[in-house]
Amino acid sequence: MSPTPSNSLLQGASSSTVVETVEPVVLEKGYIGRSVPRKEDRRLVQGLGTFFDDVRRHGMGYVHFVRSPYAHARILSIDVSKALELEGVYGTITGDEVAIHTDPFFEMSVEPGGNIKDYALAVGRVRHMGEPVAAVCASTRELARDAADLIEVEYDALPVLVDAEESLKDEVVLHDDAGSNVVWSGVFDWGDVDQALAEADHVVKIDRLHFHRFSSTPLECAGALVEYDKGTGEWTLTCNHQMPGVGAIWMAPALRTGIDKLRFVTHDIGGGFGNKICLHPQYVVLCLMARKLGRPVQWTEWRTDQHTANAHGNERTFLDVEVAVKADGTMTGFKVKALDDCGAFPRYEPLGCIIWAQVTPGLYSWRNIRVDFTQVCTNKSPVSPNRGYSRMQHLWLTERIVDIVATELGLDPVEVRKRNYVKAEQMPYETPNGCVYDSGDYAAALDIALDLIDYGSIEERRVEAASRGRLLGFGIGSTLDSGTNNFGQSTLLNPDLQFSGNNEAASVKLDIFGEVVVTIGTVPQGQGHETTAAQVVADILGCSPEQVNVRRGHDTWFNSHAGFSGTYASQFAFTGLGAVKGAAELVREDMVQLAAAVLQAPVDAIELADGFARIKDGPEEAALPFMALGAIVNANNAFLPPDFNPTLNHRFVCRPYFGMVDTEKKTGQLTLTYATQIHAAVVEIDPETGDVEIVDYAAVDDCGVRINPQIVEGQVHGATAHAIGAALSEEFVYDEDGTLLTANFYDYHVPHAMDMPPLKTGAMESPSPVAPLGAKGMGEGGGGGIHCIGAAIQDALRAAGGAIVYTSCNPAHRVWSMLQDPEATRANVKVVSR
Amino acid sequence: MSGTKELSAPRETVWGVISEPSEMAKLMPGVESFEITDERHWTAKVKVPLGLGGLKMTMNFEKLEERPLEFASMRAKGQGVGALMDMTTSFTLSEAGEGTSMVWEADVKIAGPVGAMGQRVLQPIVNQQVSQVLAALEERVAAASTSAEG
Amino acid sequence: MVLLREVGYARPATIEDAVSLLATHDGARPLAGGQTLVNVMKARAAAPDVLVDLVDLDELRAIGFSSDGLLEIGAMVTYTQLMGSSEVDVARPILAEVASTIADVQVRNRGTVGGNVCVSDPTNHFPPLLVALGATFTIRAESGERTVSADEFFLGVYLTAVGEGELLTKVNVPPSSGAGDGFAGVTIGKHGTYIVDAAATVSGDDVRIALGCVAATPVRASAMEERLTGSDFSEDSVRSAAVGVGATLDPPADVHGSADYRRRLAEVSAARAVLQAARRRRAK
Amino acid sequence: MEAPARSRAISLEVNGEQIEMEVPARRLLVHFIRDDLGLTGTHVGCDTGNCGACTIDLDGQPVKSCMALAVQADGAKIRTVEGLAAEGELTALQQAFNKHHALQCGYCTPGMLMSATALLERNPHPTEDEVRYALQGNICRCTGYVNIVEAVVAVGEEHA
Repeated sequence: MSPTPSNSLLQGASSSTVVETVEPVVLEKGYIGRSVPRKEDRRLVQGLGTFFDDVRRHGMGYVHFVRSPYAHARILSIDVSKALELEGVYGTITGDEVAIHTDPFFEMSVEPGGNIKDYALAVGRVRHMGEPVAAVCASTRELARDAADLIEVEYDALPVLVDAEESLKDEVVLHDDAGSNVVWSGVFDWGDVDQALAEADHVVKIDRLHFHRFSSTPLECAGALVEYDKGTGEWTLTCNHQMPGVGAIWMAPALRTGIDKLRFVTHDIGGGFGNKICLHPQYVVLCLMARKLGRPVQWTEWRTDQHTANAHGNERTFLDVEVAVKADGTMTGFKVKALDDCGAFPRYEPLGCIIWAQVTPGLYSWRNIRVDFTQVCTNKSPVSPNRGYSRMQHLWLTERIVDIVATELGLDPVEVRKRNYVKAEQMPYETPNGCVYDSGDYAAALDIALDLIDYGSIEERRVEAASRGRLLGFGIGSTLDSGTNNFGQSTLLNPDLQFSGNNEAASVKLDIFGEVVVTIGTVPQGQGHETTAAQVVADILGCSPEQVNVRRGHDTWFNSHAGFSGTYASQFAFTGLGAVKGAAELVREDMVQLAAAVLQAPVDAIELADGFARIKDGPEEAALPFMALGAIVNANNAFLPPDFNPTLNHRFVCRPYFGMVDTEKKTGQLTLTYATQIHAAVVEIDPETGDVEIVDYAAVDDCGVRINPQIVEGQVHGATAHAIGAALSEEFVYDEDGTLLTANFYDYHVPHAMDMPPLKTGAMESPSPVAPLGAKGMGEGGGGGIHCIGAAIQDALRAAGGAIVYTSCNPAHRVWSMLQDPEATRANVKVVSR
Repeated sequence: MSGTKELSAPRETVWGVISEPSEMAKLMPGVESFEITDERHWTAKVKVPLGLGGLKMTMNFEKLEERPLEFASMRAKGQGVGALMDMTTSFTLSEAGEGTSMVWEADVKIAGPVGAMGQRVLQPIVNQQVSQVLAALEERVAAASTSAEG
Repeated sequence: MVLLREVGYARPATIEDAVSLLATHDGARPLAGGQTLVNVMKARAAAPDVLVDLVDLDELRAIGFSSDGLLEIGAMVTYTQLMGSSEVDVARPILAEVASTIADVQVRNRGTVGGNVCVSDPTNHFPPLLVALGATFTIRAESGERTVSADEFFLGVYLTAVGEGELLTKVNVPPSSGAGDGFAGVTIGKHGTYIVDAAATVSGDDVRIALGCVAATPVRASAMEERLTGSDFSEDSVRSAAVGVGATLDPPADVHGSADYRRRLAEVSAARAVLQAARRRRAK
Repeated sequence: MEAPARSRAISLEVNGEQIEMEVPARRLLVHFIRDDLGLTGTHVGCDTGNCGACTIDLDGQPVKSCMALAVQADGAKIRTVEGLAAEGELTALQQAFNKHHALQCGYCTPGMLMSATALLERNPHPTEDEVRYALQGNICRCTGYVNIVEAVVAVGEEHA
């Protein structure tokens, strides 16, 4: 039952929203599907939001970390005496205390990576510039930093590794316990790529492609306020961790305590994008400090700290790519060696070594794919999930392959995509490694994007630009945002792991005065969960979103949550709202039963609407306001029969069904929903300076039922801005000594208001047959802007030497180099034709 | 970074300055105090004038290689608040008529927050400090040669 | 980061008091807009011991004309003030035009002309511009006042002719009187920091060109100036005159560009600045 | 002429209320506002004065409070996001931000509102380009600026 898309377009203002809404699968349209203005905004526009650094406690100490200036060195000695003598300093924590009082964090990989010892502070050795070596706590922020400057650390420099291929040689080994720099390696081989290559009319060989290192740099840096209760041995972390479920799984064993002793509380968070998942090392140090000093302690990370030591996105080099292409342009398969650089410590890694397999074929129908995957560590900041985590890197590979094959074989990039895209009628489509693309019409989405960008006029605009001495280029970037992570894919990396499936929990209750109260285990950082959850509950209980109070943020003790609680992997629409829907339906059932009993009517005669439980088409007075139901159950229930005990308070755990994965063939449902985003860009290059300007941009999104279209469109805008920044300027660059050269916003340039082109956006709705509300997760976006801008640059350079874009970040100096020496990049590509 | 400097004084005088730790210590810009640990090691407390304010550092010097009158190389490791410096310098002397032709080489690495100010500011700052050391060296040599003649 | 070391602070009422504070306290630095100094102090890369805040010295905020017709800009004039000044618009509008591309509204509201030149960061906009315009700088010391030319003012990164215990009070800029001025270059993002920039002024057949970001201080492209004497300033003649400028430079390399890239940008920027200046020259 | 001091008693008006307090000379204005005055609507997002999350109104002009010392604000009048509207009410701009979904995480929003408010006070009917120019100093990592610019332009048109 795939929807019939239509090309009727609303050509409107620069950022018009084109809505082609089809019949929702699940619920009769109420608040779901409407751009309800967000509930969160009222406090945020008055500066009354509560971010962790806003929270104060009496007697609170401020923590500052002493960080390594060396990228790789032995720690000979740490002397904190001068710091402790400073008036107003409360205490310090050093690596040896961490080694005594805590255990290394749980490692997911098999040998050798699994043997890596990852402590909360550097123990005996520092492995990247900025790595925390000691922590000091004092009465004011400034004093804490003064004290940090008095801590003397003696280092003995060691050789530095900043290149993954160099690291692979194991001449310098970062982790002696592992004995090798390889964190994980394995081969994924589906179909028969050798046969496909043998039968191909053309084999396109690409020696090297490089996906660069960058991150989403959320505007609010990481941090926490930690309190220790000596009586109960419990810690309360008022923080901005975006995945407390897994955070607790790491921290509790390290602190040698039970998971329930760690209470994570989040209020408002200033953006996460995956970069606030691996905060457990610093948080464990704060827990030790709070317990040691017997006072609340607070740490705020500053921008340079975040760039040098917090989450970087996966940097991945693709080697020896071979693509099998038939004469008619059909691509039957490819093979590649992928080398992933996860920095000094594999924290959430090696999961990145499998998560790309959720989108193994990209949007294409080739059946024969072999990926020889290896992940190594280097003396750079540790990697953590970053918007588009691991799928973005792989989708960039498939889009680069398609555009290089098109350029080399003289095929039209639109035609070669339409020929090779998975077709709408093939949906639900099983990929070569057993994932199922649930719904979508890639060709139709591409048509909307081409229409928005006025594809027909490209050649005309190219001539006009040339008359002004500018090189015009057009590019497409097609991506899938796989939503809802099946942690069972970790067993494809390490069969001994006891991790699989996924879950999220929510509770809904009707209070004594009839107020609807919702709690969720998710951790929104700007996605508007309070509003979309309220829309779903309102439609199920028959009231308005204003009557639904969704508690802000996460609270391990007072809000429902589950083992995998958090906000990541584009899964809120599925698991978050799925849990809310489940709980609301249980409460609805109670309300209908109770109303039927009170109004003496059959259950199916009762309807919930406009904040009342009433008899359908019944008399005026046969209607009970929610308040009446709440009052009965909570404060006036004597008259209820003994065997009838409605609680009007239910918790529901949404447990998406993935089935088991096959660890032999490395197949299985690694995720469940696939939102599509097709991006198209037109750029103009100044050939004298290499400067790239985006002159037209369109993005089309298809994520099934859109609970709140405006919020969905906001995510598309944000993902596009992150991608444009990465494509043109955002890059973590290290020199050969392991010093990060782009350590702050001075040299790490993120797009400002004037850098962003006007975005034209379009939308389609192919409901998901598997998601509870037909809504697919879509927050990450898959990096469409990186793919289409790289393709547009390559298209523009065809008229000036035909250089091949080989990396995902192309600032002016790199484009200029490609203009000076196109052959250097072309030598990378060969076509062998039969 | 490297260059040559023509000095009017004869090689013996130049050598007398280069090989003498107490002389070399005074060359650092903004030196506040220094201490000779032994014939091949000495430390200096400096406040490098960076225009916008001083950068306090303790510099530990170590002689690496010495071939009297011909070649001298040394290494300086500076540790301060906000910066970490690792500098190896070498001087090669050859006779040039009455005076001396000195080829100098300096390899300077800076790490830590000061590096955060952007390389394009840092590189010129390091060049400035090296040229100031050379100017001071020239002065010391000139002073030494006049006192030698006197 | 972000947390400063202990520092002394004084807020003198007169220029004399300011100069005497600067002269009598070791490690004292003037504090104008603070848009660079405070950031450097946050990084604790370099830290003055005493800050002498010039905020109350209204005399330094004046814009006017000297007896011999020079545009006099007080050291504490902010970029926003420059952009709104009718005197500047009449005498040398390029100053306001360049100021309007510096960073953002908030920085332009506090950042000062004096701060921009005294910091002498190679990527600052005003050092190359003022060298091209042939500006002079008035410096007050306890012993009196002296005026220094642009070529003598900029000595190095964070290093100018303003010595310990001295204060820049004015920047004096010749009025354009028919000359055309130009400024061009490549930035990191729109209105971002320059990778290389060039300023040019063309009057009659006198051409002055200054390049920024290619050395510690602005570099005059004097060979190109000579090649352009008597030129018709057509596109071709200006571009060919620019060829060779790069070879004379030894620019720094960093994450935004190699030395070669900067040499090429110097030639492109110089040509574009001269062409802009030539186009704006009032027909004689 | 008073000698340099390491702290200073300052007196300034904050959102209409006169404040006197002794502050260390080294304390940044943004930390004075957040930690000493408890007005936590003004945020810190970087350490080089690039991001604008700390933008406040100082004597009628939008400035970045992370690049000023608290002592420099002695005798000044400052307005922060908490002082934009009277208790509980919202300005037209704050309402437009809600209507146009011009914020997601809300961390840059206070700074955006201060810059946009200052723009509208100078230029009540700004074009899209004028709005982008005015907001050049305010980084947002969630919205791509699309809806923010739309909201500010909309406020200008409603009062056309």
